[in-house]
Amino acid sequence: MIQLIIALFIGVLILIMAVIAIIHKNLVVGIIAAGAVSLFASVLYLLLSAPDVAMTEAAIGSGLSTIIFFYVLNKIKRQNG
Amino acid sequence: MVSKILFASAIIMLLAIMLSLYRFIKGPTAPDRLVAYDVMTVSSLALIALIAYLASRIIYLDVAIVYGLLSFLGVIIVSRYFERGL
Amino acid sequence: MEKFNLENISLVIGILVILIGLWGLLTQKNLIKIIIGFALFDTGIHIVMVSIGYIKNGTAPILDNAVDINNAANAVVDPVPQALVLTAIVIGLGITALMLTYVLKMYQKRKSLEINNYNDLKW
Amino acid sequence: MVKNILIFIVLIGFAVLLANVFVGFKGNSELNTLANHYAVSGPEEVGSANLVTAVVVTYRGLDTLGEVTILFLSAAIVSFLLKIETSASRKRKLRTTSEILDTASKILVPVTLLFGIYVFINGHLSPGGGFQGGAIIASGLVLMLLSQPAKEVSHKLITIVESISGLSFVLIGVAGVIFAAGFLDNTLLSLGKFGTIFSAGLIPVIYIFVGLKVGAELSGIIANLQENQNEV
Amino acid sequence: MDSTLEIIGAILVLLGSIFLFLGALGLVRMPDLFNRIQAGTKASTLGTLLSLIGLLLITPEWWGKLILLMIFILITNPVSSHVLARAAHYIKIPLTDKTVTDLLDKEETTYKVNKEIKNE
Repeated sequence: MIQLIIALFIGVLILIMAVIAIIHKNLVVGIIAAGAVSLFASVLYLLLSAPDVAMTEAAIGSGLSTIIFFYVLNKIKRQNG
Repeated sequence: MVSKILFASAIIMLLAIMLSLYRFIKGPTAPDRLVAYDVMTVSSLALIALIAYLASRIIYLDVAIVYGLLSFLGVIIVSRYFERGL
Repeated sequence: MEKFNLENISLVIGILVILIGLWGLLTQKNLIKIIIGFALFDTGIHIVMVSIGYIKNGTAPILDNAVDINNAANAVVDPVPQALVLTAIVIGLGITALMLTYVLKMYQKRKSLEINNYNDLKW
Repeated sequence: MVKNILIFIVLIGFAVLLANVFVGFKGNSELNTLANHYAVSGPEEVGSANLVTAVVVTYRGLDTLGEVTILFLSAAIVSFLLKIETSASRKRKLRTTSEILDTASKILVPVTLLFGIYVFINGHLSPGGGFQGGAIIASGLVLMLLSQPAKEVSHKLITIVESISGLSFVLIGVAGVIFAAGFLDNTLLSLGKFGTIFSAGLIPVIYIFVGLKVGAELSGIIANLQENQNEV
Repeated sequence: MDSTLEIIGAILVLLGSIFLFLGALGLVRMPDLFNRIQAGTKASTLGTLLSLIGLLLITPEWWGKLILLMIFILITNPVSSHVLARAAHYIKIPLTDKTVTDLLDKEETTYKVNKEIKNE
C-alpha cells in the first residue's frame, strides 16, 4: 500500500519535471530538470525491486550525463568570448 | 505501531518533496531552482532509506550512498558553471 | 480497479515520459533541447522495460540472508529485463556524449544552436 | 501549420501503439521459463548471488562485449573530434575555488575511488558491478578536476589502463573457449563457497577489468571535454 | 508488540520527516535566495540525520552502512550549499530589502564604514 502511494507521488514528480525540461526557456534549468527526472526514476526502480538498475541510473543517467551536458554548455558559452 | 508511524513519516517526506517542487516551478532565478533540487534529493535520500527498511533489504543502502554522492556533484558543477570556474 | 497496482502505474508513467520526450524531440528548435528530449525518451523506455519484468510482490534478484535460496524462483523478480536495461543505460550515455560533441563542432562552424540555420539538405 | 499537424499525427500514432501495450499487459505473477531456469540453476552453475550479474557477465556475456566496444568507439570518436584542431594554447582565467571545497575534495576523492572499487569487486554479492564502479571512479575524477581545474590529466595512463584491461577481458573470454565450456565461462576457477567474496569463479576478475576499462573510457571523455577549453 | 527501542526509533524517524517538511516550508516562505539556502540546508541535514538514527535504532544490525551514509551527508551537504551560496553572491543575486549589511561585499562595507565615520 505504502509503496503504491510513493509510486504515485514519484510518478507525478517525474511527469512535471519532464514537462519543465522540455518547455522551459533557460537551458540550465532544462538540464537540471532532466537530471531530476533520472534521479526520481531511480527511486521508482527501487520500488520495482531493481537495485542494480537504480544504481546505474543514479550514477550514469543522472550524474555523468548532467556533468557532460554542463561541460559542453560551458564550452559553447566560452566561444562567444 | 511502528509501521503506522513509518507510514505517516513517509507521507510527510513526500509532502516535503512536493513543497520544494513548488519552489522549483516558481523560483525566479536558476540558483533558486538549484536549492530546491538539493532539498529534494536530500529528502528522497531519507525516503530511500525508509524504502530499504520496508523491503527489509540492506543492499538498497548502497544505492542511497551513490545517490547522495552524485547529487552533491551535480549541485557543485552547476555552481561552478555559474561563477565561471568550470 | 484491478489495474491499480505498482506495475501498471509505472507502465503508464513510462509511456507518458516516452510521449513527452517525443514531443520535445519533434517541436523544439534548440539543438541541446532536442538532445534533452532524446534522453527523456530513453528514460521512458527503460521504465517501461523494468515494469514489464516486475513480478507481483517480488523482491530484488540478489540472494542473501533475506531470501531463501531453495525457494528463490518464487520470490524474486525477472533478472533478464534488468540486465538489458543496465546495458541500455550505459550505451545511452555514450550516445549522448557523441551527440553533444557533434553539437559542439556544429556550433564552432556556424555559431548557432538554432536548427533552422542548418538547412544544407533542405530542398 | 502542416508541420504541426504532422507532429500531432505522429504523437497520436505512438500513443495508440503504446496504449496497446498497456491494454495487453496483465501483470505477471510468476517467472517465465527462461528466468525460472536462471533463478533455480543460476546459483549452482555460476555461483553468483546477484542474478543480474550472472546474466550480464556469463549467460549474456557477448552482449557485454558489444557494449564495451560501443563505449570504446564513442570515447574514441569524442577524443578524435576534439583533438582535430591545432591548439592556440591560450589560458583563460578561472575563478579560484574556496578553501572549504578544496578540503572536502581532499577527503572525498579517495573515499569515492575506494567506493568505486568496492562496488565492482562486490558485483557478485550486492547491487553494482563494473559499469557502475567505472562511473563512480569517473565521478571521483570530476570532483578532483572541479577543485583543481588546472591539474593535468595523464592521457598516457588512461590509454594504458584501458588497453590492458580490454585485452585481458577478451583473453579471459577466449580462455573460456579453449579450456572450459564456452566464451566467458567463469568456471575456470573453482566456484568457492556461495555468498563469500572469493566465490563465483572468474566473475570478480572479469568485473575488475570491465570496471577499470569503463572508468578509463569515461575519464577520457571528461578529460577531453574539460581540458580543451584552455586552448580554444 | 514492538519493543520500546523500536518505538523510540520510529518517533525519531517521524521527527526527522517533520524537520524535512519544515525545511521545505522555509524554502517556500523565505524572501530571498540566501535565506532559502540556510533554511533548506540546515533543516534537511538535521532531518535526514534524525531519520537515519531512527532507522539505526529500529534495525541495529545495519549499523555499518547507515553510519557511512550519515558521515557522507555530514560532509557533502554543507559543502554543496556553501559552494552554491558563493556562486550566487558572485553573480549578484539580489538580496531582500530588509538586509542590514553584506560583509562579504568588501567595497560596499568600506563605503558604509566611511559614511558612518563622516556622519560622526
